[in-house]
Amino acid sequence: MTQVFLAVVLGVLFTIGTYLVLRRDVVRVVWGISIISQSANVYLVTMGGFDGLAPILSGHGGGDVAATSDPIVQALVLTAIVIGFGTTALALVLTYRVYEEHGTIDMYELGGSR
Amino acid sequence: MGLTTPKSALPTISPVQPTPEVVLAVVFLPFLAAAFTPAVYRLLGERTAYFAAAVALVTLGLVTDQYLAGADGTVAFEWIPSLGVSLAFHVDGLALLIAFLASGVGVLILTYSGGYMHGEPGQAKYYATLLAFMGSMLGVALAGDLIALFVFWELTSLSSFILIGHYTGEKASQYAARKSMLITVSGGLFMLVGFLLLVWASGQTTAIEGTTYSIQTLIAHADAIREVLSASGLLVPVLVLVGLGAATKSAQVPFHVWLPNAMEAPTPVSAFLHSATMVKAGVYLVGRFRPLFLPEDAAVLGEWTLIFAVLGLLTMTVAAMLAVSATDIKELLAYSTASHLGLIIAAFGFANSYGAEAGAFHILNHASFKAALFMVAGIIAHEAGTRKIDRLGGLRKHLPITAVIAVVASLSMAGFPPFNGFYSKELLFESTYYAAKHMGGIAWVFPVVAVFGSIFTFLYSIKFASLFFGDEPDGLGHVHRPPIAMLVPPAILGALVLAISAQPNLFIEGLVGEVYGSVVPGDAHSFSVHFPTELTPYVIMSIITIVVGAVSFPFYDTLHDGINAALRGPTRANWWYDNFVEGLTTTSVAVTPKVQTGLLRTYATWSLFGFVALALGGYAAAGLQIPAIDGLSVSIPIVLVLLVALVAAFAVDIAPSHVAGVLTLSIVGFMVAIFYILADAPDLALTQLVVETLVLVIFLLVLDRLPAFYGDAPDRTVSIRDGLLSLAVGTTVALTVLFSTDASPDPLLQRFFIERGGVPAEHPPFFADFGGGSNIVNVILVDFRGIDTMGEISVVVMASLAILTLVRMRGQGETQ
Amino acid sequence: MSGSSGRTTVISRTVARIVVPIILVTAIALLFRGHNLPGGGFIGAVLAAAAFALVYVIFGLEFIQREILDIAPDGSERHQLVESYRWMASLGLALAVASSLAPLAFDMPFLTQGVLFVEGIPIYHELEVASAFAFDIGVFFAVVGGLLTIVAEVGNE
Amino acid sequence: MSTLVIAPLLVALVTAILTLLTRPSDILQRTVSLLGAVGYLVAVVALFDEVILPLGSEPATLVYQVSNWAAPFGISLVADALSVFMLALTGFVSLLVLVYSIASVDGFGQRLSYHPLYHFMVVGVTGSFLTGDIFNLFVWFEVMLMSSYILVLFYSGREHTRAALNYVVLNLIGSAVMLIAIGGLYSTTGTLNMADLAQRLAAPGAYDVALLPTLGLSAVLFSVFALKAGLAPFQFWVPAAYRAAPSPVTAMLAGVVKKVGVYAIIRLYFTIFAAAAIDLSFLGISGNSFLGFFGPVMFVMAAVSIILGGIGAVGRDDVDGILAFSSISQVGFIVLPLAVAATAPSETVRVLGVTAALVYAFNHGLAKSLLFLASGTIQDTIGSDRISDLGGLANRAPVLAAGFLLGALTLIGVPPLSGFFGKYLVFQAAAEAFAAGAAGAGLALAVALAGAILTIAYYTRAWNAVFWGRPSDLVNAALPDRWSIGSRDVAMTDGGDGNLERLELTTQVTVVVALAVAAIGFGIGFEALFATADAAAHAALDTNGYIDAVMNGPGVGLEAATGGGHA
Repeated sequence: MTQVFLAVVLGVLFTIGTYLVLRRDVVRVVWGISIISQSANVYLVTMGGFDGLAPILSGHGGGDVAATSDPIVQALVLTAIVIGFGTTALALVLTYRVYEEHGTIDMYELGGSR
Repeated sequence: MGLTTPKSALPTISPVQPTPEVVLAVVFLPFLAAAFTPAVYRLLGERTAYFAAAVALVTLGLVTDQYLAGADGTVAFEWIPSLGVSLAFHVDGLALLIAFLASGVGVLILTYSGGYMHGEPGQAKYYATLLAFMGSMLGVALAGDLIALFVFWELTSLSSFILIGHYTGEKASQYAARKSMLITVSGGLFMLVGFLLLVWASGQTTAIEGTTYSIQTLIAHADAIREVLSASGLLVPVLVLVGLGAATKSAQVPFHVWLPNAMEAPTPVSAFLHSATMVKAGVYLVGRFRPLFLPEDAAVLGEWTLIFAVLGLLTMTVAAMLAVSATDIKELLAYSTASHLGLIIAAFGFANSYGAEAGAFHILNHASFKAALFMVAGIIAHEAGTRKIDRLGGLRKHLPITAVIAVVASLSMAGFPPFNGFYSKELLFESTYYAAKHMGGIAWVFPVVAVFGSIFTFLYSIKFASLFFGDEPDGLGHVHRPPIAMLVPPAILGALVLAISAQPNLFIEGLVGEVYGSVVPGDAHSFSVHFPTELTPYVIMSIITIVVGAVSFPFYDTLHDGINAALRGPTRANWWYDNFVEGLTTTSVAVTPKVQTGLLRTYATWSLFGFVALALGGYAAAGLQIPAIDGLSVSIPIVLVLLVALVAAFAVDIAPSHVAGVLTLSIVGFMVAIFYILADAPDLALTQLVVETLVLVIFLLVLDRLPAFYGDAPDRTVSIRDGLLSLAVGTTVALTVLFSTDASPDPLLQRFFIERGGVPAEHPPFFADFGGGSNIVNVILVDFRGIDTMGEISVVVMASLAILTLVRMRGQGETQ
Repeated sequence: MSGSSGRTTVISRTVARIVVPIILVTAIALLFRGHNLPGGGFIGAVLAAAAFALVYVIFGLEFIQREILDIAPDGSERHQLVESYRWMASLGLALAVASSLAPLAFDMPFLTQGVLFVEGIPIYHELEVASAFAFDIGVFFAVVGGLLTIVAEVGNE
Repeated sequence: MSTLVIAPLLVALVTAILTLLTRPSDILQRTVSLLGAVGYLVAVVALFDEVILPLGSEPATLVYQVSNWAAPFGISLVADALSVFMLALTGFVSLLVLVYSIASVDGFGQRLSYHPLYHFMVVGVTGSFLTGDIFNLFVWFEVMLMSSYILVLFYSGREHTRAALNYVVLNLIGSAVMLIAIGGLYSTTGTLNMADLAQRLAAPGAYDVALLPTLGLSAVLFSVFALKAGLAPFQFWVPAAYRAAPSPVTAMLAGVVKKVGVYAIIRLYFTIFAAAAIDLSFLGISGNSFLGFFGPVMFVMAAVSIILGGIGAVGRDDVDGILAFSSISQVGFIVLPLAVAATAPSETVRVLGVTAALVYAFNHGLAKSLLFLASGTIQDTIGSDRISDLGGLANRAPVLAAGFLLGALTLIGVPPLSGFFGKYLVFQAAAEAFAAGAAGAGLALAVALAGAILTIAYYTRAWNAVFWGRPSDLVNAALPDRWSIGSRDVAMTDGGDGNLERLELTTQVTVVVALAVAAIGFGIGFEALFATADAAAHAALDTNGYIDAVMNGPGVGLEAATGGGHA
C-alpha cells in the first residue's frame, strides 16, 4: 500500500537534512547527517508496513504471521541505529579535533587549501 | 602457400627450420647478460664494454649460424595458451637482416662505447640497458606473434627512454626521454589496437580456425583477412592504427619531433638506437605487414599506398629540409635519419616490386652509412668539443681517417653513384616512376616529391662531409686523436659501405633478396641491381637531384636560414607537442582546483546530484508511473508524531545557536522513537530513546568546547542552489518511498522468521533449528542474522578506538 | 567541562544516586529477557552506557574514579578508566566471537545457536538455556565498553 | 559445508581481537598481527585451492550458511571464483602492506589502535567479498569504512582531520543512501539474499515482485558502490584521504578497499540484477535488461574518471597527489570494460570485458600499493613528497627507484609486466565490441587511448622530477650517498637509532621490491592470472549457477519448518 504521507515526510526530512549538509558550519553538517540517517531508518521501518502487532510471540510455538509486523526491517534498523551512533560519535569528536587543529569549524575556511 | 615455402629464386638456400634453442638464445642471451651486468661491472669496471661487446658478438654468431643454416620458418613456445598467445619467433630474410643489424652494429657500438664512455657516470646501467635493448630489438626482428612483437616493441621504447635520459641530471635529457616515451609508447598503444582488430578479423574468417596471433598465419590468409576488414569497414582504421605505431617509432612526420631531442643520449646510443636499429622497427613493421595488406596485383592507388607512400615521401622531404636547417651535427643526422626512414616507408608503400626492392636494400644501406656517420659525429664531439656546425671545419687535418669514413658515408647518404645509397635511391625513383605511370594523374606527384626531397638529402650530406674541408673556424680548440676503440667500429662500417657499393648484387643475393621475399606476398623472386648504362627516366631523376643539389650548394646558408625563418610557431611540430604537454599541465593546474575544491559542499553537491540522477534515470528508464494515491494509510498518531518531527527538523535548520539546534535535533530523535512505538517496534523505540540520549550527551560535551555559532549567511544564489538540490534529493526519496511501498512481494522471510523464531511447543534436549526466543527481532539479531551483529559490535568497538586515536595521536603526527 | 563537582547540585546528585542504579538494574534485566521480550544485549548495553554517562555528566570523571573505582585521579592515571572500558569492549567482542566459534567444534556452522532445556529445576521446573545468550552477553560488554570509552574519552578532554 | 569459506573472515576477525587483547606487549601484538596476516593468506590459498584449482576444470561455488539457516533465511557466504579472485589479491597485498606498516607506522600508534583497525579493515573487505546478502554487505561496508575513517585520520593532524571530515561525511551520506536502496529492494522483492533476489527478479510474477522500481533502486545502490570505488562524480574524497592516510593504509585503500566497490558492481549488476528482463526505452538507451541501463551509466562515469583523474594527475606537485589522481583514472579503466561488457554484442565479449576489469583491478592492486609504499618510503627517508623537494633519487636509492619505475610501467602498460595485460584486455574488449559494431565502443577505445596517453604523461613527469634531475638539498641531506639494500651508510633526517632505521628502511624497500617482482611474475606467468580471472568472470556471469548453489545449498530451511521435524 503506498505510503503517501510517509513519502512526503521523508522527502521533507531529506530535503532539510541535505540543506544542512551543504552549510558551512561543521556542526550543522553533522546535524544534517544525523537527520538523514534517522530518516533512512524511518524509511526502512516503513518498508515493513504498519499493519501488525509487535513481533513478539506469546509463549511457545509459531506466531500468527499475518498479524505481526515485519521483524526483519526492525532488526536491520536496530543494527543501523547502533552503527549510526558510532559514526555520529566519530563525526562529533572529529569536529572537535578539526576545531583544535584549525581553530575554525567553518567549512569555507577549512577548504581554503585543498 | 605454406609457412616455409622455399623462395623459388633462391635455390642455393634450402628451407630449414630454425633451431629453437638458438633462436631463443639469440633473444634472451642479451637479457641474461644485462641482468648480470651490474655484477660484471663491479668486477671489470669500464672494461664491461668489452664484456657487452662479446655478448653481442656471440649473438651475432648465433644469428649467422641460423643464416648459414638457411633457417626459414617459425618456432613457437607456449606462453598464454588460454589467449592463443605464444612466444613465436619467425626467421626469414627480413628478420635476419634486422637481427644482423641489431647484433652486428651492437658489437661495433659496444666496442666504440668502451672508448666513448670513458669516465662517464652510470656505466653499469648504461651497458645493461644497451644489452637489454639489443635483446628487445632482436625480439622485434624475430617475433612471429603479434603480442610477442608488441612486447619487444615496447621494451625497445623503454630502453630508449632510459638511455636518452642517461644524463639524469640534465633538463634536456629528461625532456627528450619523456618526449620519446610519450610518442613511441602512445603510438605503440594505437598499434596494439590495430593488432587486436586483426586478431578479431582472424576470428571472423572461416579460412582460419579460431583466432590467431601468428603473423605468418595472417599473411598466409591475407586475402581472407582483407576481405573481412573491408567488409566491416575496418581496413583503413587498421592501417592507420598500425601505421601510427610505425610512424611514431620511425619518427615519421609529424611524430619526428622526438628524434632530434633523443640526441641527448650518449652518441653511441644515437648511432645504435636512433639510426641503425630501434627506429628501423617502424620500417620493419611496415615491411612485415606489407604482404598482408598489399595484394600482389595492386595496380590502383590502394589504401596502403595512399597511407604509406604519402607518409614516407612527406617525411623524406620535410625531414631532409629540416636537416638542412639543423645547426648541430647530431641534429642534422637525426633529421636525416627520419628522412631516410621516410624513404624506406615510401618505398614499401608502392605496390610495384621496385618499391619492395628499394625498401629492402635501403634498410641495409642506411644502417651502414648512418651508424658510421653517427660514430663520426661522436668522434667530432668528443675530440673537438663541439657539435655546432658553424664552429666546425677543416677537421681533415686532425682526423684524417675519420675524414675518409665521413666522406664515403656522406656520399652514400647523398645517393651519389657508385655508392650503395645510390642504388637504393635509384630503385625508389624507379618505383615512384612506375607507380605514377600506372596510376597516372595525381600520382605524378610521387616522383616529383621524391626528387625534391632527394635534393635536400644531397645538400646536407655534402654539408656534413664539408666539415672536414675548408678552413678551421676561429675558436676551434685543439682536436685530439680518437682512441682506437672509437675508430675501428666506424672504419668497419665505412668498409662495409665500400663493399656493398662494389658488389651490391653479392649482398642482394645473400640477404637483401630474401628480405624482398619477406615483404612481398606469395612466392618471391630475387632481384639484382646494375650500374645504369642508359638514360632511363629514373636515371634522369638522379641526375636532376645531383645537378640541382650541386648548383644550389653555394646557397646552403640561405636555405638554412630560410627554413629556420619559416619554422615559427605552428609550422613546427614541436610547437604542437610542447603546447600539448604544457597544455595538459596548465589545464590540470587550472581545472583541478575547480573540481577538487576542498569544499565539502562541492563534493556533496556532485555526489548527491549523482545519486538523484541515477535514481531518477533508473525510474524513468523503466517507464515508471507515479502510483495511484489511496488515502493516508497511516494512523492519526503517526501523522501527528511525524509532523512534530518535521517541525523540529525545520527548527534545527533555523536554530539560532548550537545548543538550541541540538535540543531541537533531539526532539526529532525522540519523535522518531515514538514513531517506532506506534509502528509496533518496541525494541527500536527503546534503543532509539537511549541512543538519542547518549548522542545528546556527547553533542553537549563537544559543543562545550566549540566556538559559539557561525553566522551562516550565505548569499541568495547559494541558498537557492542548495535549496533546489535539497528539494531534488527530497523528491527522489519521496518517489522512492512511493514506488517501493507500492509493492507487496511474497513475504517468505517474514513468515519463516515468525514460524521458526520462537520455541517449538515440544522441545527436544537440544535443538538448533528453531530460533528459541519469543522476541523475533532479538532472535534475528543473535541467530538468523547474527553475523550482522558481529559486524556491528565491531563497528562500536572501532568507534571507541576512533575516539582514542583521534585524541591520543594528537601531536604524534608523521613528518608530513 | 572536566567534571567539577561544584557545578552539580545536591538534588541532582541525590537523583542520580537513586536513578542510576535503577537504570543499571533495568539494563541488566533488558539484557536477560531480551530473547523473549523487548530488550537484548544491545538495548541493555546502550541503557547501561547511558546510565554511566549520566553519572559522568552529573559528577564528573574524578568522582567515578575516586568514589566508585578507587583510582587516584592524578594525571598519570587519567586514562585508566578509559583503559578499563577498553578492556571491557575487547573482552566483550572476544566473548561474542568465541561463543560463535564454539559450534565449529560440534561440526556446525559459525554462529549456530541452540537451546538446551534443563528440566527438573525447583520453582522454574524447566529452564531454557539459549546459547545465543552467551553471544548476547558478549554484545552487551562490547557495546557498553565501546560506548563508555567514547563518553569517557570525550569527557577526559 | 566447508568451513574454509568462512575461514579467511574468521582468521581476520580473531586476529583483530587478539591484537586488541595483546596490546600490553608490543612484540606480542606485532607477532600476532603478522601471524594473523600469514594465516589469512594461508586460508585464502586453501580456499582458492578448493574453488578454482586445478585451473581449467570447472570452478566450484561453495556456500556457507552462517548460523546454519538455509538461504534465503540465514546469511549466506558464497565463495565462487570471483570472490576468491578478489580475496587472493587481498591476502597477498595485505600481508606485504602489514610488513611494511610494522616498519613504517609510528610505534605509539601501532600500540594504540593500528593493528586491530588494520585487521578489521581486512575483515570488512573479506566480508564484502564473501557475503551473499545485501544488508550484510552494508554491515561489512560499515566495518571497512569505520576502520578506514580512523586509519585516514590516524596521525590526527591538520591535514588528516580535514581530509577525514570530508571522507566521513560523504560516506555517511553514502551509508544512508545504501540503506534506502536496501530497504527499497527488500520492499519490492521481499528478500535480502542476493541469490534469492536474482531468482525473484528472473521470475517476478511468481513472487509478486515489483520489477520496475527495482531498476531505480539498483541505480541508487550503484551510486554507493561508485562512491566506494571513487568513480566520478563520487571521486572527491580520494585525493585528500589518500594523502592524509599513512602510506601503508593508502596502499591498502587504493590497492584493495577500492576494489570492493568494483567487486560489488560486478557481483550485483552482472550476477544478480542481470537476471531481470525489462524493456528499456529512455533517452536512446534501449535494451532488455538492467545492464542496458547500466552500460551507458558505467561508460560515462568511467570516461569522466579516466580523463578527470588523468588531467588531475598531470599537474600535481606531490607524489601522493599524482598517485591519488592516477587512482581515480585507473578505476575508470577498470570500469570501462565493464561498460563494454554490459552492452556487449556477444557472450564472448561480455566475458572478455569482465575478465579485463578483473585483471586490471588485480594489477592496479599490486602496482598502486607498490607506488604508494614507494612514495611512503620517500617521505620517511627524505621527509617530503613534494616534487620540488625531490630529485636525483635514481642515483641515491636505485633499488627504490627501480621498484617505482616498475610500478609506474605496470600502470602505463609496458609488457611484459602484468599491467600490460590489463590494458591489453581492456583494449581487446573495446576493440572486439567496436569491430562487432557495438554502439559507443569506438568512443570507449578513444577514451582508453587518451587515458593511456595521460598515464604516460603523468608518470614520466613524476619520474623525471623525483628520480632524475639533480638531487635537492633535502635529498642530499638525507641520502648523501648511494643507498641500496645491504648498503651500510645511510644518514637519516631524524638521526635516532641508526641500526633500527636502516632495518626499517630495508624492510620497506624489500616490500616494494616484492611487489615489483610480483608485477613481473604475473606478467610473464600471465597464463595463471588470466585463467583465474577468466574463471572469475565466468562465475560472475553465471547467474543460474549462483542461484542454484545458494538456494540449494546447506542449512535448515523451510521444509524442516513446515514439516516440524528437528535435525
